[in-house]
Amino acid sequence: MRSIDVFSRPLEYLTPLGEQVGEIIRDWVEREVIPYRRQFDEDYLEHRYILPPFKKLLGEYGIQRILFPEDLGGWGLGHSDYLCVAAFRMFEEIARADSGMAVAFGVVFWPLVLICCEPHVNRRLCEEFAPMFTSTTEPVFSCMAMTEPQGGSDIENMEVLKGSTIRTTAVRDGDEWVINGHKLWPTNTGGVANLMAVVCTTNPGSRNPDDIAIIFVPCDIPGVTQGPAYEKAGMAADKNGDIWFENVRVPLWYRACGPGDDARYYGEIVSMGNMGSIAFAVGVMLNIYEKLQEYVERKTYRGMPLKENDAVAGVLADFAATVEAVRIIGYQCARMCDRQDLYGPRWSPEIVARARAHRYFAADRALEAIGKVMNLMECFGADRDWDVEKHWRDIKMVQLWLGGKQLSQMEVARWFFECETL
Amino acid sequence: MRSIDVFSRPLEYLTPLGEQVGEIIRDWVEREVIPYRRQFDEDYLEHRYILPPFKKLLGEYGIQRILFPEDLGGWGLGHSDYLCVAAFRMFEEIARADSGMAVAFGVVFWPLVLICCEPHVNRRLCEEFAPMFTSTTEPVFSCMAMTEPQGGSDIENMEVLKGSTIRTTAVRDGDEWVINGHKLWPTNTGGVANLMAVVCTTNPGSRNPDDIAIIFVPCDIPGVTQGPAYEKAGMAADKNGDIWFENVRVPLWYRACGPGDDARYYGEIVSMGNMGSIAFAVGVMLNIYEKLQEYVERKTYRGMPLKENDAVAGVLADFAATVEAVRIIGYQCARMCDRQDLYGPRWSPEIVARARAHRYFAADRALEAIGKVMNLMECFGADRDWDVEKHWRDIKMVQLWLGGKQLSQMEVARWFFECETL
Amino acid sequence: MKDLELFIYPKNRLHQTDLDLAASLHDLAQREIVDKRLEFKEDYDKLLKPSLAKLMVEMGLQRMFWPESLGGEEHNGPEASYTVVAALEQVGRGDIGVSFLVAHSLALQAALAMRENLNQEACARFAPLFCEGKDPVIVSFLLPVFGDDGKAPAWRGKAFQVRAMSKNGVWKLEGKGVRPTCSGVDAQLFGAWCAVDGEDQPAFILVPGDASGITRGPEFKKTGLAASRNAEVNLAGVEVPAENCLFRGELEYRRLLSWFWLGLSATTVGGLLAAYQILKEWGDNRVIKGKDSVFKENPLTGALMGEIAQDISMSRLLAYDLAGILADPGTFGDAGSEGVNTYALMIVHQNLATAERAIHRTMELMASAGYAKEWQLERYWRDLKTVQCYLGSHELAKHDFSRWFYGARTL
Amino acid sequence: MKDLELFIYPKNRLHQTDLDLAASLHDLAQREIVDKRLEFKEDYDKLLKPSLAKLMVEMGLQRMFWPESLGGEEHNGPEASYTVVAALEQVGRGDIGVSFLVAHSLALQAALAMRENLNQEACARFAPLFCEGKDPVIVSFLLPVFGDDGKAPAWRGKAFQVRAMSKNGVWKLEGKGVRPTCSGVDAQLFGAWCAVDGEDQPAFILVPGDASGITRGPEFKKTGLAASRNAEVNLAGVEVPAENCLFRGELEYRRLLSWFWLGLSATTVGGLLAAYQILKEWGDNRVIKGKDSVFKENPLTGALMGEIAQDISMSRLLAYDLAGILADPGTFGDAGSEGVNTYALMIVHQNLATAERAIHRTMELMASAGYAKEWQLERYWRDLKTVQCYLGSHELAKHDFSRWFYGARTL
Repeated sequence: MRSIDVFSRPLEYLTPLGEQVGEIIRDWVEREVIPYRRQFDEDYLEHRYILPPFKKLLGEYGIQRILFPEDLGGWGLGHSDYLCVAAFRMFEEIARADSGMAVAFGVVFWPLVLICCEPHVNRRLCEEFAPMFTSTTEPVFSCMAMTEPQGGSDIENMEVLKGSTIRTTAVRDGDEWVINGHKLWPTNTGGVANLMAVVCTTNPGSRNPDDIAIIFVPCDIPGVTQGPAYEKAGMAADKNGDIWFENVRVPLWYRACGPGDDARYYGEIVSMGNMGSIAFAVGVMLNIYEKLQEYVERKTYRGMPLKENDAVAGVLADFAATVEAVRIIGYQCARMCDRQDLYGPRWSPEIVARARAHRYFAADRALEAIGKVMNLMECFGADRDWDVEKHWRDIKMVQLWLGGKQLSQMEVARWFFECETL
Repeated sequence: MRSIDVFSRPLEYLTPLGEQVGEIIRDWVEREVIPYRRQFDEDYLEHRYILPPFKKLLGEYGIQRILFPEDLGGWGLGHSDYLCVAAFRMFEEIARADSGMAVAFGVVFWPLVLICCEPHVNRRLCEEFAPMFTSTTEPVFSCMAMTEPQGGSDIENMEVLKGSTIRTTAVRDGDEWVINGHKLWPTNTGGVANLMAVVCTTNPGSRNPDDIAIIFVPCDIPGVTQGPAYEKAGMAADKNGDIWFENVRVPLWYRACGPGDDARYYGEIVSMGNMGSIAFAVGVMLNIYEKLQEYVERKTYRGMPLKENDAVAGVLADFAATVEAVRIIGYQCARMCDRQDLYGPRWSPEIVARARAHRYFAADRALEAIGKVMNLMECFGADRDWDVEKHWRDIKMVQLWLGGKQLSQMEVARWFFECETL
Repeated sequence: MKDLELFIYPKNRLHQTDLDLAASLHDLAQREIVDKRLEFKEDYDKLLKPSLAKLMVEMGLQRMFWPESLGGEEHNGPEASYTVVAALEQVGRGDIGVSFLVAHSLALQAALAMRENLNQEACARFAPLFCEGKDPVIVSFLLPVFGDDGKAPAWRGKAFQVRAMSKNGVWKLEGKGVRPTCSGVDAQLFGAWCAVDGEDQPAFILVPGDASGITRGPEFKKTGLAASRNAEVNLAGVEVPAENCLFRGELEYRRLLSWFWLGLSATTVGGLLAAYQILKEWGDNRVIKGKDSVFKENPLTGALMGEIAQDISMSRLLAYDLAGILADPGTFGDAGSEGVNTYALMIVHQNLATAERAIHRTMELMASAGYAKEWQLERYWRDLKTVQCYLGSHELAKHDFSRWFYGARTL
Repeated sequence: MKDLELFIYPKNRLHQTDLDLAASLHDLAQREIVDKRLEFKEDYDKLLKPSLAKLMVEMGLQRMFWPESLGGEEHNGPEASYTVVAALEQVGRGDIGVSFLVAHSLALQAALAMRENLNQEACARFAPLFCEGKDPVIVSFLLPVFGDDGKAPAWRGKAFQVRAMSKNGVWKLEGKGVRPTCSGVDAQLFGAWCAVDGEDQPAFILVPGDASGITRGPEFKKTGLAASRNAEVNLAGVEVPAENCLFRGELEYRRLLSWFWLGLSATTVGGLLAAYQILKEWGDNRVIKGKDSVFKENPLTGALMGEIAQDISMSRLLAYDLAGILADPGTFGDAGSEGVNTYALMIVHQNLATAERAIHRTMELMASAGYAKEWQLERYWRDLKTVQCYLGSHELAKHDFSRWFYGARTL
């Protein structure tokens, strides 16, 4: 059988570090995750089975350190111009086994981007939080607290609403922020996260970007409460729940980038979130490719392997063509986020729009392709034992998050067609 | 309005020469083609209006020379490792105005690839044919004569049929080939071509690759007859017709690469044909983007430009996302064909399969997206004056040629899933 | 025609006269259009106009609804919906553009001469034109469009193309660069849904093509529908008598459109049946992969052919479902009710989208024969896409669906 | 239920008893399933089994076709097809899995007890189980599958899962790792389409779930259909009397499948109607873009909602079209004829594909509420996809379509 590495990606973009870590993760995935993943799927509330492999990957291998500067015990990837391509590879590898785990993994780094990456390295916060990640072999999780009960995807809709609907408040009191509010749905909640970045307003109702504050909050301080994990159609390894902030106090300098810059660099969170989403879709498809190869080779039709039937081969081809396409688009998206010198700043409306376009195009195609594979596999397509149905359930969420498809469409139209009132 | 240059492509792959020629062509297109293209569409039989701009581009600007070695009066692009990316840009620019012209243009170079590119430069044939292209300011056209009446896309189905169904024969007689047979559908027939490469068999019914011969035939020698151009749904600038060969005699050394190699490097013809097809689709979509911008800006709905309606914006976004995706895939395909050192020889079954996958994925998406734009434009979508319908008719052919979709699917399945009997 | 019977339709709801009409139209379409195509191509004068005359005048399609007393056939009960589908399937199989024109005529007849809502005055005025003349009467509509220059009055988000004002028993109409639904060059009768100056209620007004003040632009080039030689129409102070205003209500307007869309749904099925026949011949005879494999027996191409048949089957069922809905206003409501009208719009959009996909795939299967004019397939592809464009944007139609199903009010 | 009436169906063809049954089932499904979902989730014993019992026994769905003399309701004319659709729409709206099980039962009843083809002997033998017991009888089928281990005998390219041989008036069945269409854990009756050793003609044999030699594997985990607790079944030398062979002919087999697919088509519509109601509530109440914009009034989300309504409308029409075809064998042919069976397969595939698309889009509109269990939408998505998978590959079905429409013979 062909390996999963047959699918095209721009070889020019690969870096030794990214590929090396990719190999490490592949090995980890094959030993620690794939054999047990069907158990993980039942483990959404406890994460009893899910945590140990994360301890190995994040804590023992130390991958949770990668973004921090080298002198603080990190690997300095935040400073590199190949962070996203490397991340893409890592995400692919984990998502191949379990895209829920890939999300939980990715979100470890998501808020840290705001303090570890040029041109907005926040050295003081790096120094403050690096030890949390570098001085332990236990896994450490972050979370990006954005969505609020009343607003749906309003937070993600920054260009239109400009934060005016945010209800989580940060009020300055001396040299501290006092945070009050209610967030829901962030990955790595439900008790998982150790550190959060919370999107707040310093002036409710304001459309002034200066009033949007992204503030780091360690999860073990007084006033932070996390609810239990939601029950969802899939993605058991990605715990989502409510968080309540009640007079939570953190130092003023826990704000990520400062007035104006928090709003500006929020775009980076969106671009990179979209880039990562494509990687999850690709990882999932790579695993389905393996499963499908096995299926159409093992099952027969009129005495020949199923794959020798032209009609079946048509479905196989469409699936392969989709993986080719989505992977190429994904790597280009990652490269675009890496090489800001060539493509422009990744927080710009232009790059945000492109990344959203790439993501929703890719997710739509992936889901369509996976649906067809399930049908080809008849009852085995719906079977936990073949894992395809799990991927299908999981990847649907990848398509829906980050504000859903319609919001993406509006941002894409706004940029490419200069719409003004959407 | 945003320029057509907003759509993503890998900037790392661009070269000064390619971009420079691209600019020249854009200028030519805007002055010589776009203002007159609606006339061209009626000119399928005579090419009275179509030839003069070609004379300028190919003959006067001398672009017909580019593949030949510099010491033979060419620009040496055949030797470069950026031929395909440069070609992609050129094809995009021409297709933006008229994809039929882009095809006619592309096919000028198609058979020449067999004699001008490493590792199979045929110096003697280069010397023989270079003057035909370099010593005149008249446009010179080539053609690649493959399809035969009985076989449909059998010729393109080289991996399965291995040339066994070819009926055009080349019989050795002393130091000459004597060619007999009937070909149809090649681009630049109907009297246009000056030089043909003809796919023949030296041993009818054989499946031995050594027996497939690609032989160059100047069109003005005795025994070559071309029929009139077919009437087609579109692509007036791409003349297709029958060619009959009756005891046509050419020297033995007019064979492109020699026994075994003709069959082998035929894969290159297929890869590059597919790569070019994507470029045509992108070019067409770039022009539709311009037209669409104008349409949704100029037309209003409830007192606002149409584009400010969210439902319209959804269609606009889907179109933009498709252009993004298809263009990225196309450039990666071109790069893959260029950098054989990284991606492997472009005539290999692997690259042929990838290029076919990229092409049919891209063409399907493009056609779907264009169909939706037409519907959004209501009656103006079907209107010659808005040019979208012309592109739609033309691009359908891009999707259908090179053996059609099903053949592509079979090659893709064969390679990615190691099917053996398809 | 036996092959077309493989596609199930509610034969048990059709009268023998419908079946006979369909059979005659099948033969006529074959003889007068399909068989002459390679010779005459899309020639209007030699091919399309004569066959239109045969259908409208000889076969009597332009007399169908009008009262017998006025020379019509008075086939004007709601169950005529089945007749419309049975007829236009066959006409559409011959030529989509011709069928498109017939659908205009039948819709106007249904709006004026339907038994339950017979408009005596209008019938008396206009029936003779249809029932007595020896030439086909080409009817065209001037309807609101989606997207305008920002100046026209709007109706449900669409922009009126024609404005009317009533004075002293005379309607005066104004419209510049108006785009008719068909035949701007040839139409003898324009039905315009007009904004009325100073009033909220629009008016549907019939305008004779030769009225003073009407001028017509040059024929457009367009992707398909050669039978509809279209051109912009200008109405500069065109005056028509008060009786030419057929109705003012949305109910009547929607009734007209429901019947129009019924006709287009059936026309679309006709195109699909034609594509089926072309593909069947290809599948029977084309040999691929060397010598031993007939096209239809290959698992991949055979499966795609099956998928196309599925699309055609569903379209035919849906066109007849719409006929069934229009045939029984007691159960489903008036043809002009919002619900029935929504269904008519859904089904015609559904069928045109299905046809687009199915004919696209048929072309893909036939490769270059798919786009060569010789094989005749490509004209159905171009024609049906043009019908879809003229029908209007699916996005806007979806807003209508949302109004009905979700009670959306501001879309 | 009034909101569901917005979606047109041929009310004029339904009897009042059908409408009454549908209304009762609507209320029952609401009360016993939908309203209890948040509490019981997918609990088989607390939620699904009790509601199945209510439907099958109390409401009498498992007695519907059987002769009155045997305790059935003898609603066994072909027009019962309308009853099946009206009923399973409502059951499916409550729970797809429950409806899936009911569809099995109704198909078996139709195959044995249909007026025109009543199998006296089989009815006498099996009706009491359905008509006299107080528990729901869960019926499951053991059908050929697409793709096997290369050793099983094949039928139309599919592989039989069960082999049978007849000796001395006894059938002996063998099958290893057989995958039932449903309820491998719970079924009381398996209907197996078996290869018969040494003969070309297969046999459809009913096997009681407690027959000696039957063993059942552990329950599968699967993506949906919690009501069907499925497991592999092994048949090792299972012996049943000769009368348990219900038929040997393809005609009868196809008849069973046509009715089964009718039931699944209607079940699918039920899921779509449920999705409609969930989306409608969302569209009425969700506010986006700050404060002033209700979801359904936004042009983009409103259009998508309209598109979903279009999908639902077309599916409902097609399910009833199939009912209409089965209801009139005089016009369309026997339910087991190749043409009608092809239509049944086309429509069920069409509806399931439409449902997949429509519910996907509904989820997209509802974003995280779409996949949170709380909103109840996601289970229809998982359940209907599972039904589609169990129905079988669309590619293979298309080969069946090609056989009918193009006369393909070797696919």
